[in-house]
Amino acid sequence: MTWTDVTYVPIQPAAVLERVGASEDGAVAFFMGIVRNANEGRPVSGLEYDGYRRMAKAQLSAIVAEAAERAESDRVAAVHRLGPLGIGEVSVAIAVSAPHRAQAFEAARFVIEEIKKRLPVWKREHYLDGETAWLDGHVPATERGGVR
Amino acid sequence: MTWTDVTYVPIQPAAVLERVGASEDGAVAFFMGIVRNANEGRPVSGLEYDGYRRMAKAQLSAIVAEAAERAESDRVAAVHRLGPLGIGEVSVAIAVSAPHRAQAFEAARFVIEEIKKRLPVWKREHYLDGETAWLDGHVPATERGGVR
Amino acid sequence: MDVTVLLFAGHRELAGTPSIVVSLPQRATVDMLLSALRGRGEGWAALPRSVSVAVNREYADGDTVLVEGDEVALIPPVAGG
Amino acid sequence: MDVTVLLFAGHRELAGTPSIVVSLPQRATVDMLLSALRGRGEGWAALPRSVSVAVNREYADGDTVLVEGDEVALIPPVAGG
Repeated sequence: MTWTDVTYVPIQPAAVLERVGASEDGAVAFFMGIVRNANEGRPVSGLEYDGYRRMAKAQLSAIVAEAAERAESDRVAAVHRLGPLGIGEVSVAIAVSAPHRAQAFEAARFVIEEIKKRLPVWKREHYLDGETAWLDGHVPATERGGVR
Repeated sequence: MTWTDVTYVPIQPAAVLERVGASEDGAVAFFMGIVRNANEGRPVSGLEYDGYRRMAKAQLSAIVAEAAERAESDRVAAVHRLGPLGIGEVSVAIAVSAPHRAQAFEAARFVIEEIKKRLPVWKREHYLDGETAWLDGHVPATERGGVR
Repeated sequence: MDVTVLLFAGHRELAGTPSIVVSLPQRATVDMLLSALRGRGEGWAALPRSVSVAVNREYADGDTVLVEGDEVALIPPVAGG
Repeated sequence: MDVTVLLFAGHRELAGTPSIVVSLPQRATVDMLLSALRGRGEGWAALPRSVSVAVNREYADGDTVLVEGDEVALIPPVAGG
């Protein structure tokens, strides 16, 4: 069973890792993003993720479903944090288990790359000098909506 | 600081994950191998890792040092288990943190690939039918020893 | 017909509001909605020329036809992860 | 001179021992050691034609010259991970 969440609650990496694993799996790949103390050389005191939460949940579920198909494993879990975060806090965590390691690595990498491309969340950095800025991001590709 | 171990003690994934991380790091990649319930379709009840432990420790340290150089991060940890393992037990765990995700992913992948190529450990599978077999492995490349 | 428009991050700051209800003629498209929004002046006029849009939580083209009650979100370049 | 030979996994089962001390002429090479081992007969004769070797815990070529007290390990194809 895949699992996803977009949440204001701090992410517990070990709990995400425990969402995956099955007796036929030989490999677990895990990734997490953490808040750095600087961006492009500028000291950061913390940041804030704004998100279109309902859409982000739907997009994350879609990304994880695609990853599960590629990995031939439904043991894929991903969670993205929203709200204010301090240095060292976890912004995103992804876990995949699969029979073989290439599948697990590639699926975990796919999920983080797709999150960066299309999850509707935005990051405002707070700098040590008191300024803040919304970070430049990726323009999501528009899919043709089909029947509406 | 890099960290490595080759051990008969069960591996705690969360403890390995905690070996990495630094305030300049934005990404943590983690991999673990777990004992599957079957290999090439044959049901497995458990397995046993034999190892040339002193050399394996030296090789693992060398692999991790190379990974750290590639990742431009000394936050690389790796541990390999020896002895008898049951289904679902962790055979190997690798954690890397780095400023950027590509570095972390690639270093973690590098460590597991190199372990498979040259760590002097051997795996005997125990099958449900009572038979056992040493698994076919990789012939390690010989490095010219240089001055001896 | 009425559609709800949601704004996020920098867009929200430009517009000064997280959401607004806009009345449009029947069969109006996303692009027509964007023109109407820019026509409101002030911060709205400063919305980027090219802006991504989601209709009912799916990314949608500018020629997507809207219907009564649609939830239309202006999506600034995303920066998750 | 004497060197210690270590055996693992399938090699250990062939040889029936985890280690053995072998006496060799001065300046003997790894290949000479392997010939001497195969010459012991029984399981030893069944050691694979091509076998990887580590000398003092580093992989070494067949023409590596051994010295008194070296720890020589025969390394079956590795299967970690």
